[in-house]
Amino acid sequence: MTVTWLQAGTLACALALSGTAFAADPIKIGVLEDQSGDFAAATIGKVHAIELATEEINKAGGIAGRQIELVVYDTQSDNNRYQEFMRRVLQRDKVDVVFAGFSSASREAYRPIVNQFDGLAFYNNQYEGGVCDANMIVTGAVPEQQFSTLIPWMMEKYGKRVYTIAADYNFGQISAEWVRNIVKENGGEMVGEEFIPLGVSQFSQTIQNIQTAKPGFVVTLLVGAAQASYYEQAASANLGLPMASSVNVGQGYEHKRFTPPSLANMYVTTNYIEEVDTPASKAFLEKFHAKFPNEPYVNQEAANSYIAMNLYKQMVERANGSTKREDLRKVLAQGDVCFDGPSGNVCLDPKSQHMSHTIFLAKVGDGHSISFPKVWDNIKPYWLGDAGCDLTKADPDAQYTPSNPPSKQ
Amino acid sequence: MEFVTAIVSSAYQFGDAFAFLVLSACGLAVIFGMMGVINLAHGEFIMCGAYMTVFAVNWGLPLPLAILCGSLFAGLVGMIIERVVVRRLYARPLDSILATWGVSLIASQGTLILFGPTMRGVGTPLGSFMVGALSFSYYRLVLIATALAVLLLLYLVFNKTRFGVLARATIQAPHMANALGVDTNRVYAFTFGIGAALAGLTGGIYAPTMTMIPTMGTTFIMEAFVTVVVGGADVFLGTAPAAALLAVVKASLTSWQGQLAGQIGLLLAVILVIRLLPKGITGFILKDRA
Amino acid sequence: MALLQTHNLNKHFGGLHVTADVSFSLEPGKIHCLIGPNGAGKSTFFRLLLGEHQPSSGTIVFDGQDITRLKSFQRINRGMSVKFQVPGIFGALSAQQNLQIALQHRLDSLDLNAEVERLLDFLQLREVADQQAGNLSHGLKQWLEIGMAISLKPKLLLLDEPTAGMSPEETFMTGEIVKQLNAQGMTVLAVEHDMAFVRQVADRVSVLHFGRIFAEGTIDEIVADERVAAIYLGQSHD
Amino acid sequence: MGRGPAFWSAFVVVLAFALAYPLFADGYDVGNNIYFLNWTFMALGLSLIWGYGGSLSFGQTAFFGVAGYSYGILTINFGTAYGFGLLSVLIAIAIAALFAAVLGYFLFFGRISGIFLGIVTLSVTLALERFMAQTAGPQWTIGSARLNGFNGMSGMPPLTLPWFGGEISLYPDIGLYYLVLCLLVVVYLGLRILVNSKFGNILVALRENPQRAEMLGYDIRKYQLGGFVIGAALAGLSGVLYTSWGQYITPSNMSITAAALPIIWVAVGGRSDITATLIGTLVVLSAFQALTIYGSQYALVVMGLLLVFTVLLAPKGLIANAGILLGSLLDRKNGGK
Repeated sequence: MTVTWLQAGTLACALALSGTAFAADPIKIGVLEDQSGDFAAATIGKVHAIELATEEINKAGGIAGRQIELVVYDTQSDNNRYQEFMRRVLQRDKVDVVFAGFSSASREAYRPIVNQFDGLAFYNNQYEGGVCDANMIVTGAVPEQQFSTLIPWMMEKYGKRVYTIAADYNFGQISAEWVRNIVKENGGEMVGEEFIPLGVSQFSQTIQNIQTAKPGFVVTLLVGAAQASYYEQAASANLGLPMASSVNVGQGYEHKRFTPPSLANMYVTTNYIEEVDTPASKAFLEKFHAKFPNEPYVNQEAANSYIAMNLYKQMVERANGSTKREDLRKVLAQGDVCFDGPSGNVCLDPKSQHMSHTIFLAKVGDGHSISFPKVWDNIKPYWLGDAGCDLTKADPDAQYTPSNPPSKQ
Repeated sequence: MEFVTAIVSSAYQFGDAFAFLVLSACGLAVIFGMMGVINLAHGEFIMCGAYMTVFAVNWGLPLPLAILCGSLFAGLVGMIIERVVVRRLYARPLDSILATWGVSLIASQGTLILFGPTMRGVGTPLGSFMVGALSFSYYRLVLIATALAVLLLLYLVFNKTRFGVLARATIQAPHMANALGVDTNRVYAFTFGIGAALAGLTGGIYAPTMTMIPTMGTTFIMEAFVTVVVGGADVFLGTAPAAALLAVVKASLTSWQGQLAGQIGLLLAVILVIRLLPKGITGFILKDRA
Repeated sequence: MALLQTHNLNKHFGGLHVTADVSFSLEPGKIHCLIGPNGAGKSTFFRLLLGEHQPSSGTIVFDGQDITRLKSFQRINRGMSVKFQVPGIFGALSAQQNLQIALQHRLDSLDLNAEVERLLDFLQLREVADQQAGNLSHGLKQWLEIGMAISLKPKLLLLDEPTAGMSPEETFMTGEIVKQLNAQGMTVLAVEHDMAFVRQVADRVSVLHFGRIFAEGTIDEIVADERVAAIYLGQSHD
Repeated sequence: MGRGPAFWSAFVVVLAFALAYPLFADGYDVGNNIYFLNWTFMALGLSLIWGYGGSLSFGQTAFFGVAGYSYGILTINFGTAYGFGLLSVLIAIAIAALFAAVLGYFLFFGRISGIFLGIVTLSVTLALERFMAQTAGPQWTIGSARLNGFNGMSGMPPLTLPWFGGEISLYPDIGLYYLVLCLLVVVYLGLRILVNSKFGNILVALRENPQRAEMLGYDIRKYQLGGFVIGAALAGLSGVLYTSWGQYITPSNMSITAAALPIIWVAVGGRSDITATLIGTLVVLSAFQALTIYGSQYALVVMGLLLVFTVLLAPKGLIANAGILLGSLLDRKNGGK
């Protein structure tokens, strides 16, 4: 936080410095995000956060004296576009690093290409976890960070009977697996588990199945606009059960978009949302709104993107201005690449190249106001490292899941 | 009591699935069945009706009027598109697929540009009722009633009104109808408008239960096409039994094995129907007449 | 033995009987015309012969074989051929290509070109050989289709109103073509309205009325038949 | 189009340019053009099915996907050694063709045609997409290949050729460019021969007038099925090339958007001629990409407008209509006829 105030205070100074910074070649950063199509709602903020960070960093003299130049393409929520543009930024625009991707499918689409060209990509998104790839740095939260906090807390408060409804794809399946395991470890019982195909928007039967099973709370891991219709339908059928989620509010700001009280009594673990009531968060939000007054909401992915820019700056500067991937990974391997950002202190884990987070438990009230009953500091992305992924030693370029872990040598 | 609950629950689920299939498909079926045009902008008409409904509610109209408003607006847009684009393509039905696809691209991205990636919806009205230990939403009953009303209305319009008779005549023998002094262009425009308005109605009536985004129409598309395929070309003969058949399949499988089974069941039903009744249920009913 | 024979051929759509117990026999080597007022069931009878409709009951025997359940193309391959009322040609292709496609079923490339040339001359289509068939005059389209139909060297040629829309000269020309084909050994069954044409070509005439064979004989016998005159007169009063 | 000496000299010039292209283009352009060329096979197949045979099929992407997934499953399980990489390409295409044969049998022998054929093939494609999208769970594995649901399958090797004393992996670079170009030339010439053959004649005949074609003694169902399967095999070839190009395939390659794209390419180019289809596909692909790069959020709107205007103003397709216009201009210069 002190850093940002200093920056603001020394704006004039920074502008003067920037004159010299222009002398060096700029550092090119590719940005591939979905500014149109299905995912636009949650991702436009990421691009804005990157633009905000770029402006700040450039005003403060750039990265190691070099200005940042953004190369932005709209990937239209289309996997093919990711493939086309990932090749373009790496081969034609010759960017130093890429910030790319919202959906896991888009990440998997571009990852082989990043590997082919041996580039470096930041994936600034909460996801199902498990990517063990030296070409990737992930700043979003992963299931162990969100569920090892959320589920035991919920079970303590609302009892041990748990019902999961999850989107029937990778994120939902893997998250549900995490929930199942954590419920079992804590002596609870899964009274139901239902996977909803993507694009399904009608939930009458599901709502009845839940009523029949009588759980203490429902874990909702629904994804996409169609599935989000569940909340409205559950409220109108007067289901009245508390909900736990890792994906709502923090990403798609459903509490702002839906009519109260459809999301009331939902508990979400997120690593940032704009309601977070710390001075760092407020300062970040103020800067964001100063630059983008019409921004509908600043979500966790926006914060993660902003943090990622600053982490990248730090790594390059500590590598004496080198943008080579191996030099940066040597810095990363020291294990102390950390940043005091809008969500508190975060650090990159050298083994998995994922990021630790402050996890906020957000509760949605009747009028869709947000309160924070609990905050956990410094929750580490432990699973990949424990399971045997160690990028400081080997680079398998793979994505693992709890049921499909790395084979131990 | 438990028995009653089970009966009510099954009926409710069947009705809910039936309503969704009928309402998804009816606009598409009218335009396809009556005009032989596959309208790939069907989802966008649904979206259009939904957005208009939400706007109307925000202007202070009560929900039923707002839905009507959404439906009429979608119908109007449909007639304009028919006039500007589709009309020129009746001789080339395959090309109309492309044109309506183009329209759908423009509509969904245009909506994103104009109104942003998402919009606050309106809540579902009417609350819920209890049967045994289960609670149900009243609004779902409204959906079921609407589906039935739409089927009845379509039957009346196309079989009992002057317009309906003219429309059927025009579709079967355009030259003949023309020679008899029917303004065939107007008939086509109205038929397309009715299809679009039905899509708009679907959008409007489902708007309170769904998330408002520019691509919201796509969630209806698959069900719409499946129902039309199973139903065959004739809206009146095909759509209702097709929706009923599929609703039984979907509701029973969903309650038995979850949503995925329901979806797979739908697809298997389609494959079976293609194999056994290549011309859909219409073809089966019309077999003797062909 | 008859080349084509139908036994009690029935077709009804719903409650409507379009052909009723049609028993009909066609002698080889003859030109046989089928006449009758509109709605008499002539078209349906043709469609039954061609396999475009399945009969509700009855059988069709062609060249000694029961073809009732055969598909259209199988009947064609047993020696039938047809010329439709509305010229059935391939509009986007040239006249020459139309003939090629018809001929290639029977011939390979070398003989094929010679035969195409022969047909172009025979049907006086030489001038328009390279024009798109869809752009030909109505009469030329009719002749082109006759050319396609006879490309198959059929035993039986079915003609559905071959002179519809033709000028008297064209009609006469068509009649001469039909007679030449018959002289080469082709049996012909034609549905026709134009009585001049019928008189010009027909060895034998059948009258279809309300889905039944109403009368049969030479053209003179039919013309002399008062009942036949009555149904045509009745028709004209409608 | 396509029989005179003018055509063949143009063909040689274009081919010479295409062969020389990597000499003066950078790596990105070469790789990007491979990507474009990958799609052309599917478009050519559709041109055969739709443009020549008159059956509008939305199924091309289904066969594309089936072949792509098959390639992935085969190579992930058995690797690419001993020429198996190449063999798995062929097997994958064969599986797609077989799938098309079964589906096509139901369709054509059930006498489904016209616009209804479009709806049915679209439904099958969407069904396949839904099915593949729900294979995320750990139970959906074939051998060591995880289908991996919506996120798509990755980890398959690039196209691998057996070679003396080893094998070559073809990443999107000059080698792969020449291979794909060579395939394209072979397929293009093969299709030219096919459409000018007796088989091609009958395909066009049954597009123009199926009843007449049948009444010439042709079992049109067999010819429709034949065209459908050949077209599907070409879509399968595209699927394999695409999958090995990006080492990735997802269910969204079979989505409604993806299914409509080949139809757009073919229609905008001109469906009733494979040359127009080929040029049109490449033009539309690069135009859409350029629009996305420079047109920001208006790209999709412009694409939609382009489509509507093409259909309304140039019904035979932009390339085909341009060809006709050029032809009539030349005629006028030569004094006309």
